[in-house]
Amino acid sequence: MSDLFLPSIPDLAARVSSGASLMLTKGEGPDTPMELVKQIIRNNVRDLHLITLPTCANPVSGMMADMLIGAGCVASVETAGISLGEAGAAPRFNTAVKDGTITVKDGTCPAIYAAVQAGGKAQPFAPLRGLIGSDIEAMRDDYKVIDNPFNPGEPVAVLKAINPDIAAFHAPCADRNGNVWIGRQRDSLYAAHASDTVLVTVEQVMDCDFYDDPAMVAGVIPSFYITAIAEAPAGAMPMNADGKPDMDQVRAYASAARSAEGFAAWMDANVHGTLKAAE
Amino acid sequence: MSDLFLPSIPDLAARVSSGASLMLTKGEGPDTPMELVKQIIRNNVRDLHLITLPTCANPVSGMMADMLIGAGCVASVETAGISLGEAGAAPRFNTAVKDGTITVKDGTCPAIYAAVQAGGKAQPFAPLRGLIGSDIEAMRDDYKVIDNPFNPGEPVAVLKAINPDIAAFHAPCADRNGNVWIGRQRDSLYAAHASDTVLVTVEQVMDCDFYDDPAMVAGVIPSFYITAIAEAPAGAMPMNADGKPDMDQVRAYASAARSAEGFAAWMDANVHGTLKAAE
Amino acid sequence: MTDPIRPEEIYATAIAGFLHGARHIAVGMASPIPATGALLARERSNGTLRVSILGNPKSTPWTNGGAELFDLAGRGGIDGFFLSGGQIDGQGNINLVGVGDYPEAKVRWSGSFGSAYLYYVVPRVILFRWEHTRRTLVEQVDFISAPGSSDPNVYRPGGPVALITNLCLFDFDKDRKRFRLNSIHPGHSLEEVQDNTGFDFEIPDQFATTAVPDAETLGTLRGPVATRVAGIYPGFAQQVFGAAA
Amino acid sequence: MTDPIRPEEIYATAIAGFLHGARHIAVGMASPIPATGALLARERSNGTLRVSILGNPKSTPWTNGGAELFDLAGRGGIDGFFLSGGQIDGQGNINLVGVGDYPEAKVRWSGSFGSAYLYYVVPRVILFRWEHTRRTLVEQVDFISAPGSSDPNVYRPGGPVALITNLCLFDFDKDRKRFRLNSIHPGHSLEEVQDNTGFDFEIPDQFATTAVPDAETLGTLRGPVATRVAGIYPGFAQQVFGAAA
Repeated sequence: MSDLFLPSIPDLAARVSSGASLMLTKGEGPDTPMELVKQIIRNNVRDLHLITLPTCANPVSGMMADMLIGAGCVASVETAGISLGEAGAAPRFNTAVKDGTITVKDGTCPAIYAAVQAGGKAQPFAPLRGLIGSDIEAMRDDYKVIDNPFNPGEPVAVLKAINPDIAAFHAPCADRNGNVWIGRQRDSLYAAHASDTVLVTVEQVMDCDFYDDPAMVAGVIPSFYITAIAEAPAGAMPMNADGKPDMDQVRAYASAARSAEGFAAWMDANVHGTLKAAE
Repeated sequence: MSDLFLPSIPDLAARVSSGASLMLTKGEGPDTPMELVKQIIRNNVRDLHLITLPTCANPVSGMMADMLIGAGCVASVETAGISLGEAGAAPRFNTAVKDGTITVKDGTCPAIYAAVQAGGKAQPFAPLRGLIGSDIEAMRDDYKVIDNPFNPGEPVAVLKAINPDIAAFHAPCADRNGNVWIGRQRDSLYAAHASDTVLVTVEQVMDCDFYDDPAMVAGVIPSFYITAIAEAPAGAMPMNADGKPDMDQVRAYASAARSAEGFAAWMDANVHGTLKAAE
Repeated sequence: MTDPIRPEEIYATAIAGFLHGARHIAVGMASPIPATGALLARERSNGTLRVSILGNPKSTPWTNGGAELFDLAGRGGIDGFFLSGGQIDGQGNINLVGVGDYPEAKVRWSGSFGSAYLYYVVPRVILFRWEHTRRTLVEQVDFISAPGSSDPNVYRPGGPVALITNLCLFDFDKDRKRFRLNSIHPGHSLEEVQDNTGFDFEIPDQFATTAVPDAETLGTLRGPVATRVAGIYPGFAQQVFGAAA
Repeated sequence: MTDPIRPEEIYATAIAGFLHGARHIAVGMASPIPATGALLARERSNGTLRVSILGNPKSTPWTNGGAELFDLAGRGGIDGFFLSGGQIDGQGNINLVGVGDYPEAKVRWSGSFGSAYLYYVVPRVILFRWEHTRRTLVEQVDFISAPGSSDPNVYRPGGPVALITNLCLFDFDKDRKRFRLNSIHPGHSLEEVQDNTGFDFEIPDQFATTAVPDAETLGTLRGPVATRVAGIYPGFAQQVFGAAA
């Protein structure tokens, strides 16, 4: 077995220090590392710079981001959108913005993608059409407008490359050598290429080598991008492994998190409670 | 069946007009569209701008590029390397450069990749570290050096995006809807994203939909990037479908192509002869 | 005999009218009526129109991550898209961020998503905002997630073609950079539209009542379109069509 | 008892000496001796060194196309690489393009491959050129595929550490931007090196004879390394080790 396989989620969470930049993917599939995020919250990590690739606006990814923000772990967020998807607005995020307790760097999906892909390619920045004349471009000091070197007179936005300290995501499986299979959930690969530390929870570790299977290997993140893997069945819940969120759980969260008190009670029961019970 | 499936290689080759820019991939796997290239040569196409992604320096890809150049189809080449790999230099390429009958835009692999990936993302250009102080950078008018907008005083090379008129490659299989499976030969996908016309020959068309298989779909180029597909078993030969080149055939070519006369005789026997026999 | 025509069916039919000849339409997250309109256009296209509905891997074809939609759109491969806004103003600027002085907000919305790119590069962007009030259709947005038009030196092949609300349908006049009334939905009046619109717009001498779907269109909507919509937006399909997934 | 030590075994052993502590070494196309050196270092690393040998999908781990090597190298993920040159000059500049005035050439080579990037970003680039003559080791290259050093304002974490030929091993002195003799291979002399080198280089008071592999190293080379090399370069392995794939 590869030495990437640490025994538990706490081992992974211990690598997330206060002040780090942390990238989460958008949670369209079962890539939401919810159990890991719960442990980060339990660790009382502070001042995270949360970066969403490019949004956390699906029910479970949005809930995960909202929990981190509501728990006070987050100093700033760079995002193209945070919501609970069909379960509505992300209540703790919206409240934190209104109260000014977090800073938001508003982005747009393709700009976050382009900056992260530039980061993964070690390019210093990425040019992108669009953006000009928007307040997104106007408000960001890591976006600039330059003259297109190949079409003088045309203004083009350039975006500073993004290289997060940490990327964290859930994946269906890893092989015995620490290669992670993501299929076509390729945002996880781009997050891994760009980030200095890559923490992965997987539904299962399989006793095989994906490189032996030409079909499987096309959907693999090679082991050398991965810092640590924990086997965590159902580690993405309330996102089911088949990619369907348990909307009852998300709606229960959405309802509780409308107030600070309701959020605290929900966290006590669903995050801290699991720790307290173990103490 | 998708309407992408034209009956024959001549139908695909008819889409390659004189003066077009044509991208070929590097031929590490069985992605060399040799039968299609032979038909392009038979069509007496002229003034192609050949772009290699990023080289044609494996035995069969190099042979393919060398044949196109030797046959007089090519006006200019943008490349990071053309050779016959372990079979040595590409004789017609080297002769054409010495004689000044083609123009070479010398590049370096990551610059060609970065410019093609920028082209696929519709970015106007790509920044890339390296390059500065090389004659590659000095000789190219589609490479410029600008001041890093986020690190004033640091010069950074920027490369004009590459969007070929045509990309042509061979692939293991397509499904009935025209999705092409390339596995991890992902250069073909980047070529397809960047090019206006995409011509693909495949070993076989399978009566399935790759989107029904989560493993296969990770290695797919979606049909909407593909202009036309021809089923061409052994269409990459002398590259075998298992990725091993038939080195005897490549060495026979290398030996013949050392002289203009030897090349002409080899082409007569191996390219035009097949047409003459059919006439 | 036939169930009464629902407003959503009128809106979807109007949307489909903008999608003739398109090869690939993308629909953003949580946009069931635009999805219905796009799927109606798809049924009418004889299989030539592809509709990619974001938010669910099963209804999107991407094999290079979520960036692929934007890359493809930048390359001219997406013919139509739909954008909404917490605020939309008379110049076609949209605001998906919040109300009040940025960065603090009186009301904060989820964010700008892909608007600050797709609005520039997709040739037919259809704006939709079902709540037609002076709160939503304002003279000037508080935050420009994406502008309705750009200076001539800015690369901008795309932009708004129309705005549809629960009262009416506007065209966007690219030359004059403002909206022009196209049609008012059945049962509503010009006065109602004017009273509820916070921006000035052009009122042509002639404007129509928004067409209601004919029998063939209704059959398509309530048949194959409803079935597909139910697979993606089951709650919406149940409510509008009574269709189950 | 033992077969005589071959020059290739000496070169590979010298190369391996530069790779201590590396995590990931890449080997370019058609580079069997560097591959042998890297695989020797791998055997000694207790499984911690990965060696990716380009030119064959089976010996490379990329899942994002051929660009991935360069992307990874740019991110600091490739610790060592090997470059050669039709010409190499005293400043460490390499020429992979041709002899004569560019763009026409008296002699044209295949091209610069990844040199104009990897030479800048890989910390330990080992230059190799088995033909040590005044034709190959020149005062100034005719075309700079990649320069040996850069101005201080250019991003350049990487560059040459050594040059190995069939006569000797040079170190590269980054501060003085020139080569310094490290060792001369057994059977060769300083005079021979000087006569055959077209550039000036530093000759320290003390320099060694290049070490020949000890018994343990020879066992590793002729055992597990030979087996792996035979899988990639069967002709070379047969010739040097008598090993079959």
